[in-house]
Amino acid sequence: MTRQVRTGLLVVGLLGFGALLVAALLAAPPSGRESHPYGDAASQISVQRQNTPNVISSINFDQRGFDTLGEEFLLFASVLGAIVLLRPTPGDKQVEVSDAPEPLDAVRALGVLLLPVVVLVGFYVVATGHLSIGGGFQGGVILATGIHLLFLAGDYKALRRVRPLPLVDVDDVVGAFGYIVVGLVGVAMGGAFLQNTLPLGTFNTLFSAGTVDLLSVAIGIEVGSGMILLLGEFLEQALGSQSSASSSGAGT
Amino acid sequence: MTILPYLVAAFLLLAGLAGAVISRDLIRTIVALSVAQSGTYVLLLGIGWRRGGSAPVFADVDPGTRTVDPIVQALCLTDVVVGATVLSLLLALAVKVHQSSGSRDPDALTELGG
Amino acid sequence: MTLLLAVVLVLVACSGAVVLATKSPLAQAVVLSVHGLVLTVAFAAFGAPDVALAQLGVGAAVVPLMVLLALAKTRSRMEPAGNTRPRLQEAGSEAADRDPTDPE
Amino acid sequence: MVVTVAAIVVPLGAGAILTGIGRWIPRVLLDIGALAAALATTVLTLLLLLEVQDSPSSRVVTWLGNWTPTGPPGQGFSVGIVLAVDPLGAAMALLSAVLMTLVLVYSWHHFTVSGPAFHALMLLLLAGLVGFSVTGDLFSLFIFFELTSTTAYALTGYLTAQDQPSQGALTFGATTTVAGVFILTGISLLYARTDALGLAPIGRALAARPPDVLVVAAFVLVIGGLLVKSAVVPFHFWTADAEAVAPTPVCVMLSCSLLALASVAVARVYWTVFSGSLTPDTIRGPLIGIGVLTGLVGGVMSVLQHHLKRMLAFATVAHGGLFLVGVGAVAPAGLAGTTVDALGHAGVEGALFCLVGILLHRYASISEHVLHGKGRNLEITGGLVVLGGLGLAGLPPFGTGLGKTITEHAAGAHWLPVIGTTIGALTGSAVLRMWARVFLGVGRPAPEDQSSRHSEEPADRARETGGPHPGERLSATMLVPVILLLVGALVIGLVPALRNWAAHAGAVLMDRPGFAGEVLDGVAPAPLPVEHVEGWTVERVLIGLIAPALAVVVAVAAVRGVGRAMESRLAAPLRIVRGLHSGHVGDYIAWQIVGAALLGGIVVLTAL
Repeated sequence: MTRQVRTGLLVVGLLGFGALLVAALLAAPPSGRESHPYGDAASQISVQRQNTPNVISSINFDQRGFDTLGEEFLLFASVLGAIVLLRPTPGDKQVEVSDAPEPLDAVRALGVLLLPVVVLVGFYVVATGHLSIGGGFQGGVILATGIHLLFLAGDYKALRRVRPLPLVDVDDVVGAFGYIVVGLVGVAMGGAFLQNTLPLGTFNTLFSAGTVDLLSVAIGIEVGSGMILLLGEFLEQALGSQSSASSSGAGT
Repeated sequence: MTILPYLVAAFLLLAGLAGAVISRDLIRTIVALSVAQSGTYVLLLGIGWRRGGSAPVFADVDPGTRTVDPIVQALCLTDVVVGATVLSLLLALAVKVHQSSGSRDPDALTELGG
Repeated sequence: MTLLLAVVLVLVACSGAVVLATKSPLAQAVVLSVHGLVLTVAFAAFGAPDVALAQLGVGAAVVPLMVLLALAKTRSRMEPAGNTRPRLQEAGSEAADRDPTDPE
Repeated sequence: MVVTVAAIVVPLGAGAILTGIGRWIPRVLLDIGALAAALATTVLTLLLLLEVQDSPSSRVVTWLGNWTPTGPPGQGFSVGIVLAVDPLGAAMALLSAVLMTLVLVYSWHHFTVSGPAFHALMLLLLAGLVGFSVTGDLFSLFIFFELTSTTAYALTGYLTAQDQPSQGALTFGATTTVAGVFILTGISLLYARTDALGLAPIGRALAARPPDVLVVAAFVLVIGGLLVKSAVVPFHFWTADAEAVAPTPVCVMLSCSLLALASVAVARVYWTVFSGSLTPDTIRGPLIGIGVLTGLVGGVMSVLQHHLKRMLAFATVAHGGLFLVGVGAVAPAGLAGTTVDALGHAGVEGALFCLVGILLHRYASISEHVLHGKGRNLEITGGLVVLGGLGLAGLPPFGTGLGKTITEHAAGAHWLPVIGTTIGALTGSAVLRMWARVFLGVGRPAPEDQSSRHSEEPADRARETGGPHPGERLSATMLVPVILLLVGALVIGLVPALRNWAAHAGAVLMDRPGFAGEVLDGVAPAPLPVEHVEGWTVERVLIGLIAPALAVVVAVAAVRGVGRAMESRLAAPLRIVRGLHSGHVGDYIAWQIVGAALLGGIVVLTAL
């Protein structure tokens, strides 16, 4: 199709589809409504029965923990897929990584100083996800981005050193498999898969909420290592290897 | 106000899709898809919003406090992370396409026709 | 609070539109990061700090960075042949976000 | 109860473990590990099917995390997620596990891989397929949809040496990402209206009030997203691009498992969620119409291909259209037709893909032009191709033929047998023509396609199989799965109990009040009437013979060049249809939007 035809098709489609979508949204209960029965029930159960102050964590790691299992493996599969796709093919030659041009000293210092702080914050956010804002997803993302501050500071070689990819690789598997193992704890204790059978502890203390925190840590490991692997692979691609097979494919 | 989140969501969704269609660069297509995805986040949170509700975290507040709907937030949270990894996979594919064909322009990639 | 939310939502729509309207792919990656930040604020205004925290890392940092790196990787091949030596350096500096709008 | 969870968790866990240890173990252990996991999943899904059959209500309901619903009957409510397995769900899970086991055996010899990623991704795909068939929650359906998408397009792009895989995988990935956005938007709309995510509670809430535009839009978004996976016009474009370049084992999983599962998911979501609001009459016309259009487009496109995997991919699209016709029949017999056709088609199409894979393995090409006459001394392979081609055309007693005739009768329209025969004849003739040229070497070599031309260079296809192996003896690990698949397709058409079982399974799937009552209130549903579906009769066998006969005639004509005159007369319209399949991401997304708009417009007219 030519560009004109494609654009024409798009306009026609968007008019119809957009009209349907907007009409449906106007027919939906307006934003800000008072009644949220499912949400309120989830909050009540989270706080009163499961000793989990952060309702989001209770939903993600307890009430609807199965979704999170699926999400975790979705992430696992994406990371695996991206690595397979970006992996150098036999035609590629590895080029020794050269550091990007010297960054400002201040930038570098800031990056190096911030690194431990951010990593610490990441661990904290993962570990206290059942209590306050945070959890495995957020903490994992913070960890991964934190470590890549080193890259922004221009010290790619240092980044390569502090980022032992094989270890992260193992973590990726541990996070994914750990979630299943914690889920099986419920079965081992005579309950259902992913049932929160551990002692629930005292409300609003670190060791409470049963398996919520364990699952959150598993997700934290998975998200953190998955994102590190992803960014690592993209960095290696952009800076490290260079395709020499390119000329043969071009122009076909 | 009560429909503004919906309209913004619909706008992001439709504009993102349109951007993906007319894009002449595979990476722009993927960026446009991520804008469309952000529309679904706004829609979810808009649906779960409660006027005057606080965040559904009861660490420092009374258990009886009115909060916004936590369910949509849980859905949205997981989706933000997973959406990003799916985009990364698409980006990896775009890199690969470019590596072998030398172009990011979908108009120039005609090997798979007919 | 609702006024703030309304303002932020309009900003979200605007930043989304700017992302789509931006022609240069490199500039687009930067604007995408801004869009991610605006979304973060919107999520916080919606009473969703958990989502906002994840979005801050993913939408404002990880995704734009990956887009930049993908651009750095794919751009090198579009340059004329014989210009291969310095391009690693360039790719590095480009991805490092020093001056992303500058084409060379 | 435990079995359902285990059937999902075992392949997931095995995928994770293989990724972890795969780097340190030799290929043979990797193969054994993956095969063991797939076999274990097969056994588990078989146990699940038996458990479902034993249950008086024909369902096995598992509340994960033990969040069993509370509340008075009729208002049961739970915050958790439910796995609700019915006979059709269990059968589809079993189909996926069996196919996965067979293709892993097949790829033992066929496929050159390094590292554990291929095996791990295949197992994760299997877990996604099982979860997709058994979940009773709309959001986890979406999650498993995404899991199957992600693994599938990563696997499609697996062979990264050439440009085509990445390009086909990218169009596949982009269209399924858009489909994911559609489904999520639809789920959001349903949540705004019903404050629920489970199939059962949403269905209950929607049934309480008359349909409006929100329900229609949610229907279009969710079903439209699922239709991308069931490769229905105009959402089908990714299929040929992805399968043309995907490794053979992945093609089998996409064509034979994913497509059938998506069609069943369309039926499941409609019946459990929307049927209380949008009456069956409102969707009957649209679904049958789309199905017929898909069948014809797929059939014509299949004949036009000379790239063997693209040819088979379009044959899949054509048969996927027939599956949707069965769903659109909105009756247990229709779903029985879809099920029998899907199972039979899985056998035939899976075998054909594997046979093409054998050619690829030997000659490092899948172009009909290049392979001309190359298969002269491959008598066994050639014979099996003929059998597959006739099976694709619906030759009695193949399951494909039986499923087609049940579908046509269930859908009711008297002109449907003509359509079914046309589709069978077109797809069958493409395969038979290919056989005549490749294995007999008759006629002039086939013309070259734009797409097949690119897969000719010797180095090209070698990636998948590790180079051409012309003189090698045919390995048993490659041949046995093919034979098993073909025998399976025959058995499905021959066992009379199967079609009545399938009709009962369809009736269970369609029983929305019974489903909601059992899932939410723990109340056993009222027993369903026994279904009886007519199987092969003399008349049906005779009609069933027409399509294979026509396929032979058309194939002979094509090889002799008779078709060329006709083709040139039809050139303009054919060129337009071909031109629409442009391989352009933007085109495909545009068609998705247009398709959703059209579906929405039609359902608005019929329902409101």
